[in-house]
Amino acid sequence: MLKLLDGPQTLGRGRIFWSCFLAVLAGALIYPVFADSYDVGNFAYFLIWIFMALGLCLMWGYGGMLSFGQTFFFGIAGYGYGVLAINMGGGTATIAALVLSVVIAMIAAGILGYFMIWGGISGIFFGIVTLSATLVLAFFLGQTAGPEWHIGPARLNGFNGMKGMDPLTVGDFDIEGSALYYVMIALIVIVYIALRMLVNSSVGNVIVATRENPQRAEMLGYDVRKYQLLTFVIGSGLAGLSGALYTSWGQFITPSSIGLPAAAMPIVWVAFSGRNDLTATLVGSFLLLFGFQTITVYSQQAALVLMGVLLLATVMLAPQGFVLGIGKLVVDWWSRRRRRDEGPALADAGRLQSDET
Amino acid sequence: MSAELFSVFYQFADVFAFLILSAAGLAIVFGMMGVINMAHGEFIMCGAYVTVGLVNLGVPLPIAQILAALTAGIIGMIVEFLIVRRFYKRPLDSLLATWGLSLIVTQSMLLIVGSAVRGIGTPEGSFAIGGYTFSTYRLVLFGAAVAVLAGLYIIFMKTRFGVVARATMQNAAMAKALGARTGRIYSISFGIGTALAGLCGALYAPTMTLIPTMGATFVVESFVTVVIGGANVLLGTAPAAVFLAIIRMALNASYGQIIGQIGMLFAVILIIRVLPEGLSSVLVRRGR
Amino acid sequence: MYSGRLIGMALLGAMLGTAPIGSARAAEPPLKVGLLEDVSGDLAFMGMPKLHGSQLAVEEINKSGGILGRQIELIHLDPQGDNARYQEFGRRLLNRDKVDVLIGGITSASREALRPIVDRTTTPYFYTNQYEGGVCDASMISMGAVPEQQFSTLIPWMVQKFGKKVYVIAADYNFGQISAEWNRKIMKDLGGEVVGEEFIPLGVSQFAQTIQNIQKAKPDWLLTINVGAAQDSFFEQAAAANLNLPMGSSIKIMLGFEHKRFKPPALNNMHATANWFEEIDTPEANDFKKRWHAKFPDELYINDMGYNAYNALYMYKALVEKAKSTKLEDMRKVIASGDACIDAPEGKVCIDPKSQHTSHRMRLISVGPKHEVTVEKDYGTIQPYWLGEIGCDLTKKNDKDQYTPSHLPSKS
Amino acid sequence: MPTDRILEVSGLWAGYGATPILQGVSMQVSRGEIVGVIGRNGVGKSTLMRCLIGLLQSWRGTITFMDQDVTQLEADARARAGFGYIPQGRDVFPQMSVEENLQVGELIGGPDGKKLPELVYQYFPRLKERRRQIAGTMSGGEQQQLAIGRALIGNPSLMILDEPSEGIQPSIVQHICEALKSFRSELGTTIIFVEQNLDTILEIAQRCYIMEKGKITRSLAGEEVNEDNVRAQLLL
Amino acid sequence: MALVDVKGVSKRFGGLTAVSEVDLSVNAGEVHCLIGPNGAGKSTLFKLIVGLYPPTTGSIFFDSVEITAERPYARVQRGMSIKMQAPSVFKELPVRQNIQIALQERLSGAERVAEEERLLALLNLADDGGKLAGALSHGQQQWLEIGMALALRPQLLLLDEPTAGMSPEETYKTGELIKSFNAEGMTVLVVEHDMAFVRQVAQRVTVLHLGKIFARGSLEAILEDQKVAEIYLGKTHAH
Repeated sequence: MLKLLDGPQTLGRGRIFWSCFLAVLAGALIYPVFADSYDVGNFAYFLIWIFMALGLCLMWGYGGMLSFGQTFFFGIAGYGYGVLAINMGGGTATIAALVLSVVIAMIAAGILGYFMIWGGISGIFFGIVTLSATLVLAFFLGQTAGPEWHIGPARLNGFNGMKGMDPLTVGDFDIEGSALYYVMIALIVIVYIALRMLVNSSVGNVIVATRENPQRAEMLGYDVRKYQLLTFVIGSGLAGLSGALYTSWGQFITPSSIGLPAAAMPIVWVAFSGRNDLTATLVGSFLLLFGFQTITVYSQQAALVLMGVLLLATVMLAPQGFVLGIGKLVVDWWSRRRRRDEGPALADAGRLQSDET
Repeated sequence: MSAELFSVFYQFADVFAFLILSAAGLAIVFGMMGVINMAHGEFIMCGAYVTVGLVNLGVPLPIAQILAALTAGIIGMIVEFLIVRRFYKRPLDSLLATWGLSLIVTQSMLLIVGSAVRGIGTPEGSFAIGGYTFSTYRLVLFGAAVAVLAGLYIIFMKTRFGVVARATMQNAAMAKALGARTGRIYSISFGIGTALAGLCGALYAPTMTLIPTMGATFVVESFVTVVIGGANVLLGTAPAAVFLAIIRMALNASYGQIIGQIGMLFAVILIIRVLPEGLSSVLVRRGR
Repeated sequence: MYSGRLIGMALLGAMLGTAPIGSARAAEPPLKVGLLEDVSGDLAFMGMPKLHGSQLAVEEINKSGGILGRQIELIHLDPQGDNARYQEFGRRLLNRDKVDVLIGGITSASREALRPIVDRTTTPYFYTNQYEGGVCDASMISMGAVPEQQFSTLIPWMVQKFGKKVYVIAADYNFGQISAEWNRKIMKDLGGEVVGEEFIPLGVSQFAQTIQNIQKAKPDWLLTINVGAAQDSFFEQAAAANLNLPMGSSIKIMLGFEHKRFKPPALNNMHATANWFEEIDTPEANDFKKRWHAKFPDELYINDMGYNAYNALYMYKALVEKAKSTKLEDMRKVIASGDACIDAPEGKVCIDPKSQHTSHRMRLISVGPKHEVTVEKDYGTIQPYWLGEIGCDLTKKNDKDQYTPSHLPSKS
Repeated sequence: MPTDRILEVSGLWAGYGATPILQGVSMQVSRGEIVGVIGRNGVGKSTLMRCLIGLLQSWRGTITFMDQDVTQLEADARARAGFGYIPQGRDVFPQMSVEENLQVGELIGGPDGKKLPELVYQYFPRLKERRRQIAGTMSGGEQQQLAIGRALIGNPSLMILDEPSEGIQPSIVQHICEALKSFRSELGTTIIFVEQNLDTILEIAQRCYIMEKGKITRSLAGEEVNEDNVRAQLLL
Repeated sequence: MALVDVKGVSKRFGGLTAVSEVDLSVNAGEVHCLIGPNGAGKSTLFKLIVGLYPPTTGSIFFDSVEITAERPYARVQRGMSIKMQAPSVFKELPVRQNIQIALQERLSGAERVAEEERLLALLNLADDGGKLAGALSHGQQQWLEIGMALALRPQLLLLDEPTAGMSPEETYKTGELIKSFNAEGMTVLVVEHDMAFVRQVAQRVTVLHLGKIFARGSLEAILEDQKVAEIYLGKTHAH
């Protein structure tokens, strides 16, 4: 099983990579000892979003499906957590609420995904359908301000947002601050490792094969639609996980977490980081979230301009993604040092597409 | 009764004009180059601001509107030259690049011009039919939408540029091998697309509040119109606008704006499900 | 073995994370005021005056010796109109910068985003907008006007002057829906008739259908509680269609200064009740306006939000100085005594002990064809009585809830 | 003869990705010649044609056309300099009418091109009948005539045809062959073509280059262009 | 007995009839060659058999079961496998992974690795396992794709121009490879231009011309048929 950790689908392998991984993990684990409790909580907050980024990376980078509506599942699970946590009562039941809300998001993804994938929707149309779905949900939730919109004692409360749910709790212990941080680290490690194993497994092989050439993959006897649906459901489940965690973190969720500007964010994170690799997405999303927050804190009104410049510069200068670009540079440098004669075959010199039929 | 009938037409014309004017520019850029221009709304905003600026300087409104469209077109060509042309082979990256551009433009406008600009008021007057009064300018907008469609029809079907542009759209390499300067065609098409966005802003400027993020109110409608229309601007966008306008108008009138909006998006999802390549895939009889 | 270490680490971290922080203070450190106002994004044109109002008040207070001899340090962060950022920055200000007071938020959603976070601290939070009312929360002090101050003055006047049939155009979210509810309640009491209610999704900018619906319903007047720049386009479009109906509102003119942004006569015949608008012509108000425009000469209009933001700091100063403490607990004792008052540019305002909302001097203003503003009626001071009436009493119980006419406190 | 040279290719290398397909192709064509390039599938004949028109940029080597070095020019510039290209599979613009397809070709001729539709219709009367038909709905033979007409309308000095007979009724192939020969005799057009059809080759080629594995290995001229020699190349 | 039965199948694209009323049966265990000049409709017929196109008319049977409406993957699972005309390998993935993707349904673990090595060696790609498939030469990509098709151990192997871009030696080796698999019981249907190759492998030949069956029979009979030679060389005017 452990062999699946390293494979052709993921950058970074071997002793050096895993030593770095363990060093970073160890650093992350002892970080709260030295850091301000606010910063620990803040880091935990960044980590919440990374599941959605990893899910999109799987769908877009590995599966070739660009969903513009990951916030649809984020919202379903986010509201789902709220409704369940309020209805089931606080305490340990919140853990069940978290799990159930992610399951609900995955069921929703199964339905929407079946509808799209079996309908042959692909490319930009895939993006527009998912975007439409998320906008419909946002509009719908926005007008649920009245007291008649409730599920059990949980009021949806329209644009002002749903609140009053407990944070994740075990017994009487609220998982917040440092505890939340450690839970996040553990979840990230689990999800990251699991995704690495998935993409390097035989299922992962089919997922990337479908991205590369769905027809060829089908001609090898794979019902590519099933694999696409699986990818979509997993990716969306991770968006759901982010949503449920987000609600639990702030004990609050509003339709604006589902609307258009929010929907664009995961795409920005993943594109910036490098959609073709999980590690790059993990690192890049964290850096970007941290960077955007820092820019917003210190540059006030110029923040959005700087973010725009950062994005523009990334696509123009590092089209594979910022982190992936740097990562590849490092890897190339290493391999060149180690085996000077064996050039990596990655660079494809200005390939011209054949225009013949 | 005729008043009711006219009012139904008026409402339809109003939604139709909004969809056509906001989508035409995006449709050309998407149809010709496969580029999704996320800064489309900002070109609309540019058209609106230039119009208002010029009117405040004493330029008559119609002239200001034409100049505004031209300005947006020229800026569009500059943007094409500096940024977009690098991404013709990477359409998803063009989406990111233009989105970055849109962030920069919106916020820079806020910093430079300020948050709110004083409006210029709607020209023309109003007229009454039955118990209703109507704004004449809304009919001007409808006329403009029809004129834009007619203009596009003439440009793309009747001119030499149009023939070559359509050829480039169908098979760029072959058009190039026949002597078409495809780079220039892309640049001009992008310019036309952004000029139409500018025109949209210019036409709606007198009727709207001007803030730097105003483009956003057009974006969702224009995107869905273009997408369900499919890649062919002339054959796709216009029927898509008719279709969406009817749905939206009917739902708006019967159930209010919120259902109108949700219903329109549902219609989009269903149409794409039935026609995964948009309306124009049915309307164009595909050869080969 | 690996997981064992992880748990060990977690426990260590948890212990250290919750260790007590910062006990003794230096003699005269500045008071930290955390401010969250949107100065980018859609709401920037409203957030900017709020930031300015706070900056002006801080400058004045610091010049006159600060609060209890301590200078004020204003820490402003820009949440860009994003609720998640409000939470992020709310936590940052409260937990990292450890501000003494938190001020800000424009939309009700941003306020609701902040409340759960504030509620878990002992820091007071000032919300400086007029809003749909009903928040019964001990951590929050509301500086703006609420429906009972605005609607119970405006609507009877409109009915009396123009007639009993009203058509409501409201933004389709909590503010619009709750305001519409208030209107229904008051109209019922007055024997009036709501001939139409239309809720508009945020961001919609085209109103041809709405205008026609209004004409079909033939109301005597319109209640316009549409929100945001896009929805403001209604006025221009209604004027172009020659709709020509009297309009009443709780948010227009004083808040979004539509009469300055639109070309006359789009806002002709608009009536609103307000505690503040820039055209108030009293010596106190004029003095205040002079100081403001001296510091911010480019300000298009000193709106109600900016004004309330300015007042909030003076109210905070008054509370701290009377309580001789920056602790919420002590400040609330002052509020409970009914003695939390300041002399504001509008006149004297006080905080109501039961609801922690502010009393206001309400005036009814009308806009003329050239967008000139006149005061039609001065109601004097109006109390924020509704929450107290329905059973919110923060001196006794902290509900932490938001009530509406259709969501009242459970009798217990 | 050298003064009459219209095209000179020397040491041309090109390929897709990192794979070289052309490995040092050299050839010369004189004004008014009809030259065939023959060889088995996959030796790079079509690639050579794409390289000549400029749809594929060469890695090394030079292409000289009418004493001008065109190696660095893009396809559109070469077209305007006098190349006419009829690709394999014809590539007519499927959603446009016959007339519109021809209009795209007029580009090359500049304003003078306007006069030429009648000329095209003279050689291919079928196209005149079908002027308004959408190209994608026509038969293969008609599409081929259109593709040739579209190149002809630009009045090219050099016409490059990639398998003009592929998948077409023999009677129409015959008609196309006649037309090509008339272009040469009546308009002075030089023609280079790739072909697998023995009859077509024997009917129109004055010379043949034989291509193997990315290189020109031999050439056949005059009497050498006979059934036995060509058949050997086609069937191996 | 027929493994594949194509009955009265036509395919039209717009105004073009690519395949017209074709009947074709491929017997189990044979190597059957489909020849004909370019544009005769051979590749289209292949795509109809594997299900990439739905036929305009007619029906297709595999192992006596009608599969006309089945999706391609289901047909592959029934035991057919195709190498397309233009190489369609997974260009951005390493060579070894290409093979793996084809093999993984049938084998796993050490068995799969062994088979992988065997195939790579068989295909002369043993040293290139780590290269991206897109970086291989045209001929190598052809081989890789043949290898992927073989990896499925199909009952029926469809090869569309398997030797395009190969040298005579490579072509010969490919032929031997196909024969060896045929000897193990695999049925093969090949589209090919290269007559030497056809001679090497074919047991039966069908000639397709302008979308119709022109002739069929043993290789010898076909080669002696003057009319076939004529259409193949474009000589027939008799229409």
